[in-house]
Amino acid sequence: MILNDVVCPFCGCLCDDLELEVEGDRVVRVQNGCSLAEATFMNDTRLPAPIRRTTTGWEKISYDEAIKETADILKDADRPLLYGWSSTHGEAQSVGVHIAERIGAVIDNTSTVCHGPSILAIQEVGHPGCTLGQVKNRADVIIYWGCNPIEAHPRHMSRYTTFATGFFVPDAQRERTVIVVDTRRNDTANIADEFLQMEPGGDYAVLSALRAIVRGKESIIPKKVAGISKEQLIRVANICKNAKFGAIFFGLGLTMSRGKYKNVRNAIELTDELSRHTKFVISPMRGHGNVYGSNEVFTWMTGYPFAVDFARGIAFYNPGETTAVDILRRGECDAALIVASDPGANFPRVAAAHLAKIPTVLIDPHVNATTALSRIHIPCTAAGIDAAGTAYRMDGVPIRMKKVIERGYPDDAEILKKIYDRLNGEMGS
Amino acid sequence: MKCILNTGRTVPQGTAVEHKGSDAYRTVASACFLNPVDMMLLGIENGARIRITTLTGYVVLTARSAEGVTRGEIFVTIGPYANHIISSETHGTGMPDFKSEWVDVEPTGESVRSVGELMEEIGGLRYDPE
Amino acid sequence: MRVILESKVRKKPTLPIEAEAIIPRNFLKGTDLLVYEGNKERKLSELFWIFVEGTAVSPENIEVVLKGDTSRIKRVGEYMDTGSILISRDIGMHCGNFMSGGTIEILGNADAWLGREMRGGTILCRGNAGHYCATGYRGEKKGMQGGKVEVFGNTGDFCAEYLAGGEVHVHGSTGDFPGVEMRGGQLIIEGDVTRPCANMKDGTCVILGRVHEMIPTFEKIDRRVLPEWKITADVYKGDVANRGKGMLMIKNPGEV
Amino acid sequence: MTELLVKNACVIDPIRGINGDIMDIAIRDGRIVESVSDRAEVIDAQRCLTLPGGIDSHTHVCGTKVNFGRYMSPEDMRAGRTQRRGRMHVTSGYYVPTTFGNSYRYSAMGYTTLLEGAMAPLEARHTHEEFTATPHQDMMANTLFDGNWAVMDAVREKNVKKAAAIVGWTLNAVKGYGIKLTNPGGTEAWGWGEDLTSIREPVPHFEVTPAEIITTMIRANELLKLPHSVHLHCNNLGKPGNYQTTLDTFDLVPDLNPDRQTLYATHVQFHAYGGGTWRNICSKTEEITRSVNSKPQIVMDMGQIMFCRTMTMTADGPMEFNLHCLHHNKWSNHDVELETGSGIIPVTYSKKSAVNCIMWAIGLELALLTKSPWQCLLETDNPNGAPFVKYPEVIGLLMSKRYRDEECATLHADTEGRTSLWALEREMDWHDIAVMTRAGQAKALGIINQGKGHLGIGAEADIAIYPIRTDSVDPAREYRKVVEGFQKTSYTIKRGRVVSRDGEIIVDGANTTFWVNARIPEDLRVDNDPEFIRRFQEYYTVRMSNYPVQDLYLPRGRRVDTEAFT
Repeated sequence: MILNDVVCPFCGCLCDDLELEVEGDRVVRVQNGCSLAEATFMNDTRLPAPIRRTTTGWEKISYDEAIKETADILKDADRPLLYGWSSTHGEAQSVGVHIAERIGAVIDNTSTVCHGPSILAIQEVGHPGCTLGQVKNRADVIIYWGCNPIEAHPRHMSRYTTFATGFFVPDAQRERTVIVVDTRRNDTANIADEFLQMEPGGDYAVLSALRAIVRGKESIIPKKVAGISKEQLIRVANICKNAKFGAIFFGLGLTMSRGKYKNVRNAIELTDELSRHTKFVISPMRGHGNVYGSNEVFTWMTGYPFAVDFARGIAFYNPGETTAVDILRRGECDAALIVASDPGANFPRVAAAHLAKIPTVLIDPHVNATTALSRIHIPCTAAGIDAAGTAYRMDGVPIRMKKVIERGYPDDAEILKKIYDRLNGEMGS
Repeated sequence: MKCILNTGRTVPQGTAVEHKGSDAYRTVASACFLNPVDMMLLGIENGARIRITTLTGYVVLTARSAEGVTRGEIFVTIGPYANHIISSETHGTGMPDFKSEWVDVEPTGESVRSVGELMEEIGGLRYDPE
Repeated sequence: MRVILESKVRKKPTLPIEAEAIIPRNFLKGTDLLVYEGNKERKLSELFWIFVEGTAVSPENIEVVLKGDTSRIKRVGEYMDTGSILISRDIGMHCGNFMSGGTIEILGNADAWLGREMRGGTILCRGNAGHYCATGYRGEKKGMQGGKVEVFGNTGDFCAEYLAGGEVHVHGSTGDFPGVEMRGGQLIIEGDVTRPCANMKDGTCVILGRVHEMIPTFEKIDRRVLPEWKITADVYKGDVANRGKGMLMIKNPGEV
Repeated sequence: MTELLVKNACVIDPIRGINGDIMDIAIRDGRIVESVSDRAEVIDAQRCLTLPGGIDSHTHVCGTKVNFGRYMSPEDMRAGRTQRRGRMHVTSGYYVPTTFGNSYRYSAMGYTTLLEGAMAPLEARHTHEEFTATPHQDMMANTLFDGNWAVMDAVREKNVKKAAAIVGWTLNAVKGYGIKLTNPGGTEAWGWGEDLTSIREPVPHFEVTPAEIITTMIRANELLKLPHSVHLHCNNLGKPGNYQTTLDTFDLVPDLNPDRQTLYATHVQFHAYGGGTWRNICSKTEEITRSVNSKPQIVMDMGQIMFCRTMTMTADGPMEFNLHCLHHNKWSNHDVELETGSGIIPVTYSKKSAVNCIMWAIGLELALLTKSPWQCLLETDNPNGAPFVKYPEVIGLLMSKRYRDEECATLHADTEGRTSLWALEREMDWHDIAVMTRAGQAKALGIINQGKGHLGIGAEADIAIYPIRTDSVDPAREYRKVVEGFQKTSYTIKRGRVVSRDGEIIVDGANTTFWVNARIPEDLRVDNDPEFIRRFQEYYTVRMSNYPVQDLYLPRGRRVDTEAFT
């Protein structure tokens, strides 16, 4: 069977133009997708059934048993942590938030180690942005700052920017100027019209210098800023000011480097400054397929995009204090529920190690590094493969992921709902 | 040799990300890209094993030469190998220093461990699907 | 009156305690206060041995003394307006949030967000302070607006972020980005810093130690003798990346 | 079968011409009926003021832009926090509360139906997701067409039918309720960082003017037989001297519909400014209301501002940027491809600001100078002018000259000379307020025959019982009692169920979303038009097949069918 206009759930691009050939419970061909999409659909091996760690190894258990034990672990915890959420759909995320408020947990999503700093920056200065189609149809200047779309978002350039034909930019490759700022000359840099190679950690200084130049204060800028010549900075500032429509895309190069959210804030303030001269927008290159959706769902339900602490009954938010890595690092939490993510692989050692010290339950379709740190691993559907649901693209456009095959697993929203119902039953109102 | 550790996503890492037990994943996640000049200074060839040490601990990786990496920097894909040595300090922001950890790089004869072994080192227990 | 709270040994010593109830005024009516340990409400007496010495008719005469392991206790002194608190060892996060009067003295180290959004009163920290010492809350335009925070050791990163009023005096060094987004008040750092006063709009910062990685968008406008500190300082205006009207004075500039 | 009987209710039901009669209301299975059995549960209203459930015909509570307002405002989330309690979920926020916060607070004030003021079609799914998390109000979504490329092409071709067909297809696809135009043409110009300054200025590239967009859409709206009229946020919002644009716009509007207005002009306070700069801004409400008083085809709402800290959010991206340049606080902008824009900035309305005081006076003047309360509805463009929890204060001000005088005495000294509020003696009565907060909205939105806005037999049993005795309270003197009374109902009944009791929510909600399906003849349907499809696939970044909002996003959707083009 051929399926058209399928949504790839892998990265924040959420490309929705894939063509899939399906035979029974397998995807046998992926067209239009990048290699990440191909691997997502075709190389999808699962944990067959729920497992529980014993003193010596692992044993299979039933879903009912796994759900009951999970509810018991959460019910008794003094400071449970619910983490993950970015590779599943909004329906599961909603239930997750309800569980968190029910049991007084901290709930955090993977943006905490991804674009959490971007959120902190936006909370300080806002976010002048747009949907990706605005960029595709209008932008004549594209800046990739601290990101490498060729590796991390392989179709970003062909669908939305450099190589995409837009209404006002019919000859994209000729009409768009591409600027890349990075510490490494990566593959994306190789196709740039301007490449600014910067010393590691120099983002903030370079952004400040560009802002000052745009404000007409170039006289005080030193000859070199973080390894970039003043001439090149002035040239780039002029390209930006003379753009008809400029778009900055930034990645983890800004959010993870020294200064973290201050780098992002500075990039946003540069965008703001440029908006006084021409049209300029800025957007984070969100990673996981539905990480932005987890921010959206958390926000409308709790008021905060990530790192929400319900310990006091109300919602409290303070990244650095209520973020997953910090809570694990300080050894605060005494139980953890991990959904659709892999902190075992993605968290620094000390934080990951705490998961092995406490009862940790993992709900995820795949065996991953966190499996080894868990007490129970409950397999479920993978959103966008054998489960449908809502995801939010990196620019906030909500897209319905499709169910393309049936593999006989329960949906994670359904597992979570059962846990929630058990908790409600046992804890009363 | 003192270097700054940079991490990031790559296509091979992305395609293997849901198969963390696989050899393919071990190969991509444990690759450490260095500037060729730095490799020369360390006296190592492409494919040699290197030991990366921080205050948090150490990990053994496979050296790969890459022109695009500046001298004094090493690049490792986001994942359990890099995280084995990254500090969990977040400077009050929730975000660890995934791109600015100072590390010590030296050649070694030790072998590259599996993801499962890394997890067992921090208290986990490997699950091997039958 | 003196109230001595000595922390009891806990089964899970790493669980955070939230104890905004610990302010002098509250002890006028007794010690029957509630705090939170993780997500559970606890009586103060479940977590502390409580000793009360003497009596008081007004809160300004109440001194609260914290003893034992208090490093995980958050929000002590929040909204405090009078009286005094003495902490004999380390204290957890958010000590002295929104404080408007009285004195808090910490003999050990303070964790992050010491004196967050403070409006008045005095905080003395004899040891080191963590990140975000004397700052504000996420998204809020103004950080600390009044009072004084004095740290005798070092502070972490983002010290005095969004400082809008009052004085912050660090005898030691700070981490990265002290005085970032400053828009008023006075920041004095006797030790070394990196990237001071980035994006500052207003206020004054004096640095007596070495400056690493000076932000490139500060304009040197003067050299001046500061009699108060017995130094000659380079005077910068900035941050010109912003509408900077701030003043940054540096003795002995480092790598600029 | 569930039955409820509300006894001894002092009912004001303007649509049925009832004004303060003491009567019983019988309810069975969510609807109002002649009588119920003696097994019915009984509520004694004790002669308190009983109105049809409140209806907000222009509020921003759900969707991309609202949620971004929350996302960027952790400082606001510290206000108004409540714990999980009984049936109530945790809430946070004052001017941009969480969905549950909005829903509970509206419900406590007796509101049972809301029209989300602006939904970008491309992001409609988001709005509907939040609707399901706003459980205590029936919802409708105004759908944005101000910068819609296909519509502008049809306008340029002077093809009203095609414009109508595009609107019809879009409303069906995104489950929208009506046509919203926000700064028509201006949001497309903002795609290049520009704005339009008059309704005769052409949109870059598309070569159509706002006036042409507005008149075409008015005709398309009536061709489609939509229950609501075109819902317009005029050009030049918030600019001194903009009243002329507003008057010019009103002059464009024909009288095409006998059952309701032909144009709904929203938050007109922001569009009634004289002068040429912020220094000489003044009120032009006399001119605006003179126009409206002579044009029954126009209904407006107030857009009242109140003195507080709040958040402005609108599809009018260029206006928000101008405002940002004045305030230097945080600024968000979100342009939506081929459709519209949006902007968000926080503001504080202060009595120390002459401009803010004049704005405050203008809103009240609009209501007081408009002869028919059916033509000037009460709202604050929540949260732009103030969060909706301020409505009771607005009611108090409209009902009491004394309250206004007391407030006026505290305003900036320049206010009196540049407004006419001081001279206005009018004090609105309970009936006027009932019109301005529910009956007028029901008529304007075209939902009377959906059983909204009245308490006639067959109507939906959405009822608000306020702890106010109209026979003993003199609103002119005892305005505090009025304000308090409207802040918290004794009972809010939604579709026959008590959902809120003295401000406490006591059940999980189950709302309905109304949407319009205009049946369009096959030969006119744009989804059969290869050129429309080609342009869609080429210039949007989502596939046309993935654009429509699936029915499952509206678990209790209610489709309103119309026979278009007949």
